[in-house]
Amino acid sequence: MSLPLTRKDLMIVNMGPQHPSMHGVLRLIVTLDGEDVIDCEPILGYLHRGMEKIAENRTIIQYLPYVTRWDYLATMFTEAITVNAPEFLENIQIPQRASYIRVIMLELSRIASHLLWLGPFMADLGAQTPFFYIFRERELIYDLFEAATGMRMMHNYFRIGGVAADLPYGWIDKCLDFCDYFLRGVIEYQQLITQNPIFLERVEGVGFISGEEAVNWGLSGPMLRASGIQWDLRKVDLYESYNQFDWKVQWQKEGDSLARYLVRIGEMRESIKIIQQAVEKIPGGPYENLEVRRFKKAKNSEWNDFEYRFLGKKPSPNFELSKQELYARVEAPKGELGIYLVGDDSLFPWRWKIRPPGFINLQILPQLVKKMKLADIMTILGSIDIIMGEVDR
Amino acid sequence: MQQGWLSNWLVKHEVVHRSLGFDHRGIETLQIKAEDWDSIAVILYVYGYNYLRSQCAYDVAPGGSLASVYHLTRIQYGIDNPEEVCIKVFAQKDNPRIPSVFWIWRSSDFQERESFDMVGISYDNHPRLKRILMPESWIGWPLRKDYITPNFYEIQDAH
Amino acid sequence: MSLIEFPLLDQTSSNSVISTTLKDLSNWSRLSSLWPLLYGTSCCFIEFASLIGSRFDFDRYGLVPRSSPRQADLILTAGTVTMKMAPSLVRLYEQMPEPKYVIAMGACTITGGMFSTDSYSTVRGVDKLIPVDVYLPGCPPKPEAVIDALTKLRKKISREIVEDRTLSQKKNRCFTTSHKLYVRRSTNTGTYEQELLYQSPSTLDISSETFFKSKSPVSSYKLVN
Amino acid sequence: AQDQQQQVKEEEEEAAVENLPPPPQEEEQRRERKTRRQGPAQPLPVQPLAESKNMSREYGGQWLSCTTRHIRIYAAYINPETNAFDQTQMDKLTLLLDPTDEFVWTDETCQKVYDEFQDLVDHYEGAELSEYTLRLIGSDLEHFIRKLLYDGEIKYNMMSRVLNFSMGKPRIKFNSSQIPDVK
Amino acid sequence: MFPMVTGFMSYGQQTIRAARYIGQSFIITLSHTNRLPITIHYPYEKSITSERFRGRIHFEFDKCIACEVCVRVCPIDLPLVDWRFEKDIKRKQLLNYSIDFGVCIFCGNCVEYCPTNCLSMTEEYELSTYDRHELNYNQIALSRLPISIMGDYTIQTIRNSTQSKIDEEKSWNSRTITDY
Repeated sequence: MSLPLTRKDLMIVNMGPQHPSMHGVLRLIVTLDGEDVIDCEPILGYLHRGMEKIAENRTIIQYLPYVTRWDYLATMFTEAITVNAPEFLENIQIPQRASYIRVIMLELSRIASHLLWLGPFMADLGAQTPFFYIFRERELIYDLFEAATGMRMMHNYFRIGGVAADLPYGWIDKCLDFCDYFLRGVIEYQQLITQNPIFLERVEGVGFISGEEAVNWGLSGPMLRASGIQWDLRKVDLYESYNQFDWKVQWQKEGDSLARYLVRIGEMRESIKIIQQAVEKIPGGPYENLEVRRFKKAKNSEWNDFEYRFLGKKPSPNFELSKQELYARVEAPKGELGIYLVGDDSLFPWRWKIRPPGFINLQILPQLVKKMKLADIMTILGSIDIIMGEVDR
Repeated sequence: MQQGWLSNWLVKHEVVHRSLGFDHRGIETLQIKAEDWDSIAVILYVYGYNYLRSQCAYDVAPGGSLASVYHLTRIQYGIDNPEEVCIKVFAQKDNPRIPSVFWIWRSSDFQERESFDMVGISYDNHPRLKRILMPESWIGWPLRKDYITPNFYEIQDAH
Repeated sequence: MSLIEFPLLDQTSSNSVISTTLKDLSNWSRLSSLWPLLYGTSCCFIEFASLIGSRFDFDRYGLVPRSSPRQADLILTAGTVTMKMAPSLVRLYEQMPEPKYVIAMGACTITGGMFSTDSYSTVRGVDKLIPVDVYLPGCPPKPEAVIDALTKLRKKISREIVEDRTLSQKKNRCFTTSHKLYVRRSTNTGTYEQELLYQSPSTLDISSETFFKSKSPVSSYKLVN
Repeated sequence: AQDQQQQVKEEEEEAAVENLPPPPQEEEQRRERKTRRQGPAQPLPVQPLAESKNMSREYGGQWLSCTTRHIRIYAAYINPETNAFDQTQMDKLTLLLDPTDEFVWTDETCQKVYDEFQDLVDHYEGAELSEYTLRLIGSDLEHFIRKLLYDGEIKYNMMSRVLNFSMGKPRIKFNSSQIPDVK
Repeated sequence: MFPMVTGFMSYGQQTIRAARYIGQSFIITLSHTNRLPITIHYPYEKSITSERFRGRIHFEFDKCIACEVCVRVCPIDLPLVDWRFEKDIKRKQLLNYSIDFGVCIFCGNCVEYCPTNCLSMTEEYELSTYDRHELNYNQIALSRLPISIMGDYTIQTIRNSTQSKIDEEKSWNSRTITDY
């Protein structure tokens, strides 16, 4: 590296924290030599609200409304991990129907997240139209969510041992209608975008990440899969009931922005496939594990056994976390969303570390934009798909 | 204490460590001394743990020591149940210093900065260890259990 | 009545027909082209973005989202404002041309909302930073509710008396003093990747060595709550 | 470097202690300093030729400021008439009192706040000039203003464009001694 | 001479390709001409909220037993329950109950866990005010019932896609938003 540290004609541009294409409140200090990016320093924390500290003073029931504010595009995933971690910790089984409902909700949420990635990503590249298209579809997902959970974005729907309420009457039909409609929508996007020469010029070969690099930087989700690594926690970890459906891991080997775009588009179609299968064979039964296991008292009794003592109808607000620890994770649309949970034999977790995918994926940005042009920063940042709510928490 | 096979492997190669048993999912947990951590990290990397999933720092007890937890995974082609291990490094609260693994797993870049910011562990050899989430002139480590919020007007209840 | 001072009842403005009509005209033109600043920090901004989308289509109200504060005259503070973000928000507000209006969107910006307890970095309500015209509760509010807040803001503008502004144009209450504080360089200089090459042995630049040696925060007015 | 860090950590421990309410002798020192300064606090003379200038990037290139509603403190010189904003004069602190006119101010009440501000700046002598310190000063001033408000020395300006009552709704016969003092 | 010809040819190919994609995109745009408009003209038309919609909280004073479960499950311990223990009836007597909607995040935990169902969610969401302190609702304001959107004859109601399936047989005079 023969660049002198301070050259007279270097220009320092401060982008953000309030910038229309910064996806929230990211701030980049970019050092430019003409059009070329020499250095880029991301400054985070403009949305740091102290989520981990708050979790240490909340029961799980109280904390559930908070989690949707981490990643407010893929809200169901944050709820899923928040209930999954205590469920694993306390060995709570959930009924099959609840598991299926969760899968449907998660995959709908994945589509919603990828859609809201697609719109701003295309807007960053200069195409405004897809932004309006994706909101048309997103509103339909919002309608589905609002009918089932009561809110458009902040659902507070998952509970320890199941979900808060069963699907309303007619919801499943509407969900199937949406799937049919959305498959056409994806084709529309592909016609509009994927073959577009301007789009291809701007994304092909931009922001290349090799497979080893991606693993070393700890990337996950579509970032990792676009670099040729078939790593999908839904296949690797076997949580919920993903192994009962027929679907494929989407991956590409090019490792550039186009590959990441293709992976996400492919994932949307796979999600529709999963939803269709789950809706077809959703079992009956309770939507919630009505009898949460009684902890401590009868330690070794088998669930639903004769000796097994049931506690109550709902998971009580005084749900106690035992003094153990674990690292739970789900495959969120942006990557691996993990919780490192340390229990303390009390209502409140001792430590609630969030492993946000966006935060880890973002750290490769300075390396990727180096020696690129200024205009490519938007492309690369868009293809990383960050949401500042979970980057800063 | 039951020893995991990785612990046995490390014993065979005379690596100083202490087994902390298994966590709730059956993942082996090892404790490693802070001064050995940089060399052992290289050993683990060479062994095949190429993916640092998460790095977390926490306050073990009020007035107690600080811990830095690393979750490592071995990503290989076409493997469904990859090997995982959890490493814990403890540090004294009065002078928490742990060698950085930035040069081995780049994934620890922001996470170690966050741990520095939140808990105050200073990672040696980290190239840009400064506050990441809090304002750069902030004083105190917010995620420690003995942190007291300053009396700022902005963060008092709306009247 | 210890805390408020009622406005004097002698209205100085003339109530003639012509000036009233002019006033109405200017208010009407103001309220029908409220250009909001695209200010969004978190979740509420997604609902704000759905307003741009076709189902709610807030261009019907003459709202054209602007990216630059210099062209905007309405700021919807969509999303949590943290202490790190607060100077930027105030700066954006100050850069907007008069007349400017603020809608505090969402619980976070009204009182801090869900972060009003236990959070060490969230500003408890943007009215601790800037004056707020309309408070819009919800977390996040429905897009319809945003339009409702806009309607209420338009109602407020339509009743506005222009003389208010000129009356309140007083001199700055400005006080400059010199200080003996220790000036330090910032760590965010834009040399990020280059630091990797140079590897200074102690990049750990914890400031505040001098801070606690002699000083402790003066908290004599602990009027917390 | 190790010694330095050790020192920092020790100070860190102190910080936790010192965030508690100040010990009584601290109060005495403050009172002492108040009496030491003769007369009301005087602002620096106006610089009629001051121009708006920005800082270099070594200092972050941003305004070093405390920006709450009633107190804006900038580490810069601001000309009261022309609003010229000279950010390079970092040895000066400029206080803008209630720029949004939420309260009715008289010269006496303004002077009270300025005196308090001068005291606080003197108190933090030698501390680091950072946003954190400015926030501490600004927050204390805001608390001081709230005390003035509850003691009836300043009043809400009912002629201002928006009525937020951001320091609490007006109440009858209520003063600062009735505010519960929560730690 | 030769490079110029190839240059022209590749330029021509690019032009044709671009023209084809522009044409393709226009076809997509044109395919949208025969669908219905989906904009809701909000103050004159309102979409019917779902039955589970979490709007302003409704509170029934007489049902409340002052058990404070709502406080314990609330993420911010928001509801203010003011009660006094009455010795003669050996029961807690509720005096005041208030919820500050400037702080409330409408998560619905209190409604879900209330043992006597004295709390419920309404469909009211137009809560914006000029003064933050007005958002602090006491038990009287909380027990006010909102006007149902369906009962308001000045407004045209709009069903969204999830409701249209359910009440297909009902003939409403309301527009339906569907893209299907």
